[in-house]
Amino acid sequence: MALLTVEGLTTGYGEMEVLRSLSLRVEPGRIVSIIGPNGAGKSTAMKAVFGLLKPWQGSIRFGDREIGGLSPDRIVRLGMCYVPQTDNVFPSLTVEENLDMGAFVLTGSTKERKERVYELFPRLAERRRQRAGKMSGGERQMVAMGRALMLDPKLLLLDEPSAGLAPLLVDLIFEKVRDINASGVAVLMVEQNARKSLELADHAYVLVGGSNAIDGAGRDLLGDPEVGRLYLGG
Amino acid sequence: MGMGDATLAKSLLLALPLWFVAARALPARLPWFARVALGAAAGWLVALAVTLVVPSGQMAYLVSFAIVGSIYAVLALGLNVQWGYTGLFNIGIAAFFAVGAFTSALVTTRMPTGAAAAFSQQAFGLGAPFLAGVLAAGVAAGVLALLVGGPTLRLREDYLAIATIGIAELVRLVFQNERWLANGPQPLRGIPQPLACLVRDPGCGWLPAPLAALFDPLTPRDYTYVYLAIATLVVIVVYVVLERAIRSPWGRVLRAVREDEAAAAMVGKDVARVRLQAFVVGAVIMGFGGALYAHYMIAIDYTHFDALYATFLVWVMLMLGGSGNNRGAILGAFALWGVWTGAAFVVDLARPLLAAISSDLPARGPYLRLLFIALLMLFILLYRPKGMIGEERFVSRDSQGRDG
Amino acid sequence: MAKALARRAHGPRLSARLRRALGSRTALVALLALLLLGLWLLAGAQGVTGQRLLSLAVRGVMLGGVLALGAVGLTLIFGVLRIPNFAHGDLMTWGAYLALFGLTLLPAGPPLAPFSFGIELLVLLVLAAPLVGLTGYLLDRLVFRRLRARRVPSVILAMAALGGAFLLRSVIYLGWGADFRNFYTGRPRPAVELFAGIRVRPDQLFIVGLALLLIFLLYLLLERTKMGKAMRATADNADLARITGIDTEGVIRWTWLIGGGLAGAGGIMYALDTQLRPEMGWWLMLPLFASVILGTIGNAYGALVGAMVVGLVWQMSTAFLNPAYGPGVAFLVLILVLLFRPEGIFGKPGGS
Amino acid sequence: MEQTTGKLGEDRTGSAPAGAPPPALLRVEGLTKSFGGLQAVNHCSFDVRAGSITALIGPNGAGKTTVFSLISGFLRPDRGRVELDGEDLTGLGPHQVFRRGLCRTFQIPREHGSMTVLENLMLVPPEQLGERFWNPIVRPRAVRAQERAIRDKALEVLELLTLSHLRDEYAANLSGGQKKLLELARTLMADPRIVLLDEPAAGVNPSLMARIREKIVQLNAERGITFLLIEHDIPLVMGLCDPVIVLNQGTKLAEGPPSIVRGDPRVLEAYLGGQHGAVDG
Repeated sequence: MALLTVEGLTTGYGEMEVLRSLSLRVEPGRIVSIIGPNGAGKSTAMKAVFGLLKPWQGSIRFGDREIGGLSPDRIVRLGMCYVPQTDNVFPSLTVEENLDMGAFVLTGSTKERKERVYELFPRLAERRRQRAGKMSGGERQMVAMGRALMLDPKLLLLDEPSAGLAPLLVDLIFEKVRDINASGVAVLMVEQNARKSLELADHAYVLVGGSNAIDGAGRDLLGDPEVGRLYLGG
Repeated sequence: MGMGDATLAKSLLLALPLWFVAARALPARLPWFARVALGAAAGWLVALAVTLVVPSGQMAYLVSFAIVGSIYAVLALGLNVQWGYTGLFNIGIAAFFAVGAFTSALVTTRMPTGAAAAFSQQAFGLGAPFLAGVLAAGVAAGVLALLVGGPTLRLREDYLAIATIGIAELVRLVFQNERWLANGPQPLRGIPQPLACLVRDPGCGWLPAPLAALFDPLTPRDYTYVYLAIATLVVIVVYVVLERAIRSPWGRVLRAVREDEAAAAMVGKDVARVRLQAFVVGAVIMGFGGALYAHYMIAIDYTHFDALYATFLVWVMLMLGGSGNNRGAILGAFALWGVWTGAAFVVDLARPLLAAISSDLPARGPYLRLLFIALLMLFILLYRPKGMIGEERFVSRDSQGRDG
Repeated sequence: MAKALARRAHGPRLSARLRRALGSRTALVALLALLLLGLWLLAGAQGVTGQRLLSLAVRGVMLGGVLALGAVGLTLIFGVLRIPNFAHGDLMTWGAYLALFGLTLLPAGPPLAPFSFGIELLVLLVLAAPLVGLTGYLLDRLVFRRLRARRVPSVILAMAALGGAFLLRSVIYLGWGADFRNFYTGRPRPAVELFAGIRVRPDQLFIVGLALLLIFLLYLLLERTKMGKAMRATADNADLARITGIDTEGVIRWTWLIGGGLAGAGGIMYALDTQLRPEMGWWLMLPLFASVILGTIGNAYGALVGAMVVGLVWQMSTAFLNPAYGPGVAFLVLILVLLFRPEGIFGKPGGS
Repeated sequence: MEQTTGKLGEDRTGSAPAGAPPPALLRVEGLTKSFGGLQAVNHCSFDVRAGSITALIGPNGAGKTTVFSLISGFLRPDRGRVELDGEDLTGLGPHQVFRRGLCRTFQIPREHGSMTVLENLMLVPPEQLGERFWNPIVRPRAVRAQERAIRDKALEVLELLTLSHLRDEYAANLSGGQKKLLELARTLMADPRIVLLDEPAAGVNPSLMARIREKIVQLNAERGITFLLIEHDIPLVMGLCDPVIVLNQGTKLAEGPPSIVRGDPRVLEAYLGGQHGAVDG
């Protein structure tokens, strides 16, 4: 059974409709990528899945539970975590405290989970006492991802994890996404870096104008000239 | 001198505000001169009826009620420019009110001489006429607003609130402690009453004989009628000027800045300057209110300008009437002042009940009013943020496309 | 050389650079130091002895301690809940009067020499401070929460706080009248020599000690407990806190309980050092906000530093100025900060 | 390169020989801005030719809107310089930039919803007599005369943009596309030299889009207004703009006529994600 099933989702801001009848699926343990030209509604789709926008129409199911209209803090408890594109760390908290916040809903010791995150991101282990606000963009992204992993989510939502990063760091971040996935977490990500994310994704959706244009295995889409055409508009 | 003669003079003095209200209330399709004439007639008839019917003791009470109501209306109109039209959170109204009052007092009184000089000190006393005092009050309050608004209006909005609390406190401290300035903790006395000659015996020399004869029956006890006419005239002038300004491009810019600062900047408006202008205009009006207060009280001291009476009540008045609406500001001022004074009667009636609860309570009964007003303010915020008549939606005067 | 010139041509305008330089943290700290030095020199020029100035400085630290109790709570509520809490001063007053009320119920014990108060005041401190916190939380439940749900701008919250302030004050007027009162009437409060001829009352030492203790406890709470970290996280970024799954309701509750509780304790201490008046807290509001803005909104340690600076400037100014102007001097500090560095000592330039 | 700015640049604008390429009206040099560790704009330099309709395109997060905000004074650059017709605009506030003839619009229209369409336009002209508090009272006639003149101009602009039927409608009640037109209309009230449009086509239906496009061409041809526009609708950009400037990672990646830019492999690479593409080919 699919982990996440979105069917016929329509939503937007105020009166402006951004998503039109969007449908997508994420199977357990897979990496799914959403790509598409600017303004296609990629980030909006992510926000709607995570309950930051109320769906106007359509359904969002997590496992067998309908989550359309649930608030983000409820969704977090069901095992879905979200890493926003910007402002995704608590700058005045240390790395370690940022991770603690990720585990806020848990009671009891979180030491083991923290160690697992540090294992995944050794760089954070070195800087665990440093304030997140003083870190570079790439390190912040790792802090944010690490914090989301503290809950052992079944599904991790990443909104443009590579945005604004230097090329070397982009590679590093994508490597981390692969590692996270290898530990059994399904990933749904929105990326502007289509090529990189297609290399990584098991399955990808190309969004144009708020609806699905094409989808397929990441590798297949990589060679598909249609994708480039959708970006630069014929 | 018979009673009837005084009635005529009193009713004429009362007719002024009623005339204005009646002329405004008449349908707009009547030509303006008809409205003025009909309004004058209606206003005077009502005034005459009231003076004849209401016993003079109660009448005196009503008149002084209306004077204070008018002073509060001026303050509320000033606050409406700042908050209602521009969104500036000024919780130091007391500062501009006090500066206005003391400035007008200093400008119009004379330096104490002889024995009085030993008890009463003041920095200067120009003995200037009332109008000069009012103007000076406005200027002084405006300059103060410039000094406070300059550094704070470009910052986030709550900083202005903090700075205005600060200036209100500083102004109070200065008038409390600086004896040389305005007699310090002791009241500054002898503030002249404008047009007092109307009720005094030799009469006003400059008045034409028939008019002088008309006012002749008035005694010094009737002075409040004269002052009510002056106070309501100030309210009317401020109201008319503000209505005109608010419907002009000035008001348009104010509304634009309040609604969306970035969009106003996008079309080239200097947001900080517009705000400062509105803040100063509001403060000038509050200064006028202060002058009006000083000449009514005759003696003033720093305790008159505390945050409760001079700031908090004004806020509740504007919110009750409806911010962003000049008529609402005036209505709110009179309504709340009515509630405030009316509550005194209720508290009086409840005295035995209060005494039954605690022997201290009857003496503190008046504070029940404060409790009530504070609850009223929270109630308005939570359940009726638009106040009694709400914000007025209008377009500036020449912005209607139809007749273009 | 040519390159350097060209670079200069590319740089921001002189006025902008000047503003940036004046707005730096160093400049603000230097400015405050200059202000203190200026006060010192001015006092010296008026023939005030060094000993008296030192003694004023010690008193300034004590006043700073009381202010810090209020300012720390105010900055937490400001930072975490975005409420410019104009009722904070009155919450301090409320604490003092609650303690006064308790004194009429509890049997008065002998003074704990050398202090002027008995054990009962300490008991009341422990009882009244949380009650003040609860009052704040109640106000939040009844008023602020509904306004938040309507997503009103922060000025409306400020206005509601103003209403809350007058509500509290009316209750105090009704309960105790407008007169000045003391916790203990007629008890001698002799001063003792601290060092080098500097004399203070033991009560004042107690106040500083308690303030430091409470702030240390707050430090432990903010740095060591999960709820404390969650409060800091919410102050950093409330939206992110929500989507991370932080219990925002709990954060709100604890912020009020702690902020209000500290205010209550501060009010009791202030009343112990001076007197009880229904307006006492209202007049403290300006120094409190000056401390908070100087120390950067939302930064509890900044508020402590700010309160100390304000307390020092306030006391030092009394060397040559009518002591009544203390709060007015706080206004001067506030205006200086707003003019040169509105984000405060610990803030990031450009951040609100 | 760096040394050629100061005097030399001015000379160039002052005495351009006939036949030479038209001078740059807007010049952006080394613009840099970062937000909390994130470099939004990074040593970005480009020129906008007087009389051109220039497009600024690039993938999401390339820094286009930030560049607009830096040029129009809504943000202060960390470094760099903006010049309009040789005059330094760096560090000026938005209203000062506006008065020098540079207007911008926002991606999401920022109309004044509680004012009518006509009022929205009448708000725009700078230095209005009636904007000073005392003038409506002291000089009512002069104010009214000026108001009428401004209203006539506003009605003319509305006519031009075929919005006349909406003049007394509250701006909040307009459709998304109409709001975009209103934004354009507002800039026209100021007789701008250059207009910066942030995504004029976003959220606009095709027929209205055709009209906006037609108006841009017309204003450019008839009134000589220079346009710089951010747009995601690539076909629109290709048909309307010349040259096209491509931004990526906060800096200029490519510039040229649309057909050439479109064929540039680096551009496709930027859109599809390979910042490497630009570096290692």
